Amino acid sequence: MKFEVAIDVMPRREISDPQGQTIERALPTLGFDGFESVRVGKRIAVVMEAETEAQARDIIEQACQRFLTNPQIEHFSYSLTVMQGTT
Amino acid sequence: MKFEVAIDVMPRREISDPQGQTIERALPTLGFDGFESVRVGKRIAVVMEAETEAQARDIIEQACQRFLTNPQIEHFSYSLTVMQGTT
Amino acid sequence: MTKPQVGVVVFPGSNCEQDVVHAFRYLGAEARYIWHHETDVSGFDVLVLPGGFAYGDYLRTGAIAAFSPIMDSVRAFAHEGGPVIGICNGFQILCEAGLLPGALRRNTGLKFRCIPVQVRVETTASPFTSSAGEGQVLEIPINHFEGNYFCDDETLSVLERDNRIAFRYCSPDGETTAEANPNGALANIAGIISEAGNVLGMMPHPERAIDPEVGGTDGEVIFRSVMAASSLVTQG
Amino acid sequence: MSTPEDLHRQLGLTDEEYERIEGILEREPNRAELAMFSVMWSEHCSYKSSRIHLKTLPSEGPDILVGPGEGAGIVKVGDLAVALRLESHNHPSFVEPFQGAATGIGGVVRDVLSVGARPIALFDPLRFGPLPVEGRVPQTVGERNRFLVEGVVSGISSYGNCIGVPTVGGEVKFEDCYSGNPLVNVMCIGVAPVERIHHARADGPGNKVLLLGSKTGRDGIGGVSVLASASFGDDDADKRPSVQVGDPFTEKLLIEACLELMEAGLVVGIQDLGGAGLSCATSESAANAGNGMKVNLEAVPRREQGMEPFEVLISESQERMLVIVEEKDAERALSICDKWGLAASVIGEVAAGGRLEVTDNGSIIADVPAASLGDGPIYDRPIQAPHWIEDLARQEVGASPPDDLGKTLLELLAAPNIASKSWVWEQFDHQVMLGTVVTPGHDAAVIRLPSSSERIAVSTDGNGRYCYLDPFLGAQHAVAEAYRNVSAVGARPIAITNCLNFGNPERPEVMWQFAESVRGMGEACMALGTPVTGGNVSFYNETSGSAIYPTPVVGMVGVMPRDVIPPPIGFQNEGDVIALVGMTSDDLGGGEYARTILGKIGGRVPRLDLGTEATNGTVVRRLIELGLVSSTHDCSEGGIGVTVAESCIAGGIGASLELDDELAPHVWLFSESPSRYVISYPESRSDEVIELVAGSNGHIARIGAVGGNELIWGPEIRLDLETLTATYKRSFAEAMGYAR
Ligand SMILES: Nc1ncnc2c1ncn2[C@@H]1O[C@H](COP(=O)(O)OP(=O)(O)O)[C@@H](O)[C@H]1O
Ligand SMILES: [Mg+2]
Repeated sequence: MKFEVAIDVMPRREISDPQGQTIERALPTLGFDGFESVRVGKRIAVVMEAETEAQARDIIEQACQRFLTNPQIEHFSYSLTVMQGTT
Repeated sequence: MKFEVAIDVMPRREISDPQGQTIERALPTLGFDGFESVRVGKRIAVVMEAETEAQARDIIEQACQRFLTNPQIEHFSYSLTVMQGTT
Repeated sequence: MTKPQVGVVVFPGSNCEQDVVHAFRYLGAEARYIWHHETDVSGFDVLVLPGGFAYGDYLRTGAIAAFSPIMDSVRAFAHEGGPVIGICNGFQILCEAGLLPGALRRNTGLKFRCIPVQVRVETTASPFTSSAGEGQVLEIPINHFEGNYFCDDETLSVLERDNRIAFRYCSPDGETTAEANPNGALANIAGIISEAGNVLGMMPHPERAIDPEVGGTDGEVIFRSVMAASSLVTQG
Repeated sequence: MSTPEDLHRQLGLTDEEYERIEGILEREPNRAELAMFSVMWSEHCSYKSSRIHLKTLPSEGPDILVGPGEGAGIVKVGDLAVALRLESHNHPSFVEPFQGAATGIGGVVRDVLSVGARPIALFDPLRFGPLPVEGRVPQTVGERNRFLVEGVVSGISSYGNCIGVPTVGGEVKFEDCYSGNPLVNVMCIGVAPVERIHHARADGPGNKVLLLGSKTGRDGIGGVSVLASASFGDDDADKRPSVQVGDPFTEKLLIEACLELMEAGLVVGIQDLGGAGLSCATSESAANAGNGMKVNLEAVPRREQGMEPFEVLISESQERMLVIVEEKDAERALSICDKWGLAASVIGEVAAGGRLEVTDNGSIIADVPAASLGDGPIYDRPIQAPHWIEDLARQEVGASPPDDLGKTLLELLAAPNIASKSWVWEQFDHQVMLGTVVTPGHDAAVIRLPSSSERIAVSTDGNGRYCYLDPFLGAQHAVAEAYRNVSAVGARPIAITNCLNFGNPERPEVMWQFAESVRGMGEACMALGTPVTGGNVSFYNETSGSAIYPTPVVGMVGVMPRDVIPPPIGFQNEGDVIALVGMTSDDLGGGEYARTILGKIGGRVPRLDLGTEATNGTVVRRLIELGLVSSTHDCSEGGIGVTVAESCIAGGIGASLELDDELAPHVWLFSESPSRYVISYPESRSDEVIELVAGSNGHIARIGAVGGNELIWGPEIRLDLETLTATYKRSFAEAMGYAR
């Protein structure tokens, strides 16, 4: 089966996010109001092949924990969808 | 009203994504199989205040088009949710 | 002859402004800093947006700086034909501000690179290269993480048709090979010129190749060209 | 749940230390005070185990303006003050290599800024466990080491490049012992007009205390989190980040804002916020001026809500500085910060009477004598020579020659310890500020100073393997090698700073290594006329009970007039004479040949005669001053073989070496006898050169001639330049997984 996975990697809340803070400060000076907080992370879009959804989830979680993110400073979440016509 | 907005900024499809390719190549050497394609973009998580949802969408779209993304190389999508207890 | 007056724009996070000022003064021009909050650029013959990390390069290189108050004045100055040079981060800012087409993306090697490279002068019909020879190979250092020039096919063909590619990365004997391309830039592009011909953006740092004590002198020809062009304007 | 009685122990304070605190306060300390004392009296902040040894280092001399004790040491160069500081960021870099190394740069830059100097150059002496190519450690360990190298180099690149301070030198060395404990040392050099040196002094009661830079978060307070868990429950502990994220953009603004404040004459005193954060900066600056300070914590801008007062007090959030200004100047100071887009606020004022009084919205959080926090305990810890020292020294290394000398030389040139580190320094902006006269890849970096007729030359050196075998001699070698590197570009060495990386000082063998190293370093500095302007001690570098090699790292500064031209390390002209200044003996012990080719760590560390070192250095500097030489290169790791090969590669020209009939070929080629330089000069200059060297009691011998496109030595070595160059220049990138 083929899956499309969207992984979101965000800086942990208690870790400072200088990039987000700088964008936050810039927005009002560009005329964009109302922004209270901005945090910047990564989005990783993956297409993968696995036997089952459970297996796909397992691989993604392991890859995130061991390679794609640094749990010391980031946390991740992901959503997974079966690609049509591939079952 | 307060909104939580998650903006996804991805490199445009026709443009090569060396970072994604590098991860794609590294995954099997680390024992992660089945990955067909990996693309890396940004996720921007925003908390904002606006009168209405329509206004919030308007601000986000403008901010994305004019500032948060560069349409020559990136495209964006976003999802918006009303934060509880703020109406 | 009065000395050409060079204005060097300083954004928060710029870090090559002193080097650019040094280089122009070394070549006999007057050079002064312009803080990005200022808006008055009268009296300057040339404006330079120097290298560095304006606003930390956060979000995208040049993205926040492109909105600085000074940029409207830079735009107006360029509109009236004044020569503008963006070096490295300055090039990125000019692209983000729409003064030059295209964008600079992360180097394909995914590494920051600080090395000398060769570039070939592709046109001498510009105020920035008039003193150089067509096809002349210059050795100038690069120093960037995002120097991978990109534009769409249509823009590329316009740039080529109108002779607006100023420099291409090349081998020491002038071949524009893939190995000579340090960052994956489209068509080995190292620098481009605006439609009106008076705005130059380039990734290599000519100011680092002017004072013989700390590098070669191959960058001189670019600054000398623009100084000559501006004194023509001044004497007008 | 801990009881209040053993809270101090969990905070790392001994019962005696706790009693002493009670004595000072004449009561029990409250939680915030306990937090402050525990951090300030930690090894890291108080130097309690090292102080009695460090005292013995020579720290005075005609060129020294400010010795140990300030944010950075300062030497006088012409009309300018040159500040130097070397620091470690070892543990954070092991946990998160990119951010650890990045914030290490940030910290050392603020140290230099705090004495009023503009940071102008960075160096990064690094030590890692072996890369996978060496096959010395299990594959997974090798890969982890490679990951660390990659991350540390990117972190330095990202931070240093962004703040616009060139990284112009450093080292990358590999030994098995650093696998569990890499060393990330970073050095910063700064420059200021002599009359504008600043001090960490809170003078003038009534003066305002400004905090500028980033907002304060719960950074770096992991060690005292027991305080919170004792009072608020354990789940709070994960709110404390164990890794700090650097913000080079704010650092750049901080540099410019502080320099503008100083230039405007608004700064009475200034101090960076490093270890122990506000606790340290406020108490130390107050105590240095014999004053006290009133601090209002509610005025400290915070990154997070709900921070406890003690957390604000000891937070080690990055990119912050404390500045003391007169009341009348406070507005102007704030507006300068505002211009640079930096958050700044008045958080208190200098007070007479010597007490540090901290309040939060009116309630008293801490009230202690300011001086007592910096006046921690001092220990004379037991020392004992390790039993294995003698066994290691007796090891036989290199009695029999290798089969193929040419192949051996290539193997050495490809070894990660020796191969060119261009893969590393090409990721560093080493040119910004247009001051880098001699770039990375040479013996020492040479930097020109703004509007000065002098230049400085700087090198960082250290040899952990030598120190493991003989800490006294090994530390002397570190000083001597730095002396040689600085001399090889024509500069007169004037001072050092250091970073002393060791294991657990509570272990007598480690303490012995430390004491011996300090003694060796002190004697060497005395003999070579390079006093110690300060330093940094990093203890507890061990994982699961096994310590790193004792690794003192030296950063040396030398001066040279602007009109002296540093010779290249590469051979220049066909036909030039190649000569060796200094003598070669059988010194394979502890060397790169023994380690890399024979796989042995052992033998006797080369003997070192400091008098000869000084003589040869002086001679080489004289040769350079007179313009007699075409090239100079110091001869160290890998011996004459490697040194001559490097000179061929750098110059793009071959050489033929003459045979030596006294030493076995491999000994002559790879011995690491100290105090040597490989130089080249035109035949026509021969008499002058020899006369000068001989007249100074130096030793010089012709060893070959420059020319051709091969490196030739007798019938045994014939290597073409292309092979040499490719091996030397590509091996490191390849070992890092980048085949180019
Ligand atoms: N981490 C690094 N950062 C910058 N430059 C480095 C680094 N490592 C090595 N270099 C450069 O390579 C040169 C050679 O390094 P090394 O072999 O340690 O020198 P030496 O043996 O002369 O002390 C150094 O002088 C330095 O300029
Ligand atoms: Mg050397």
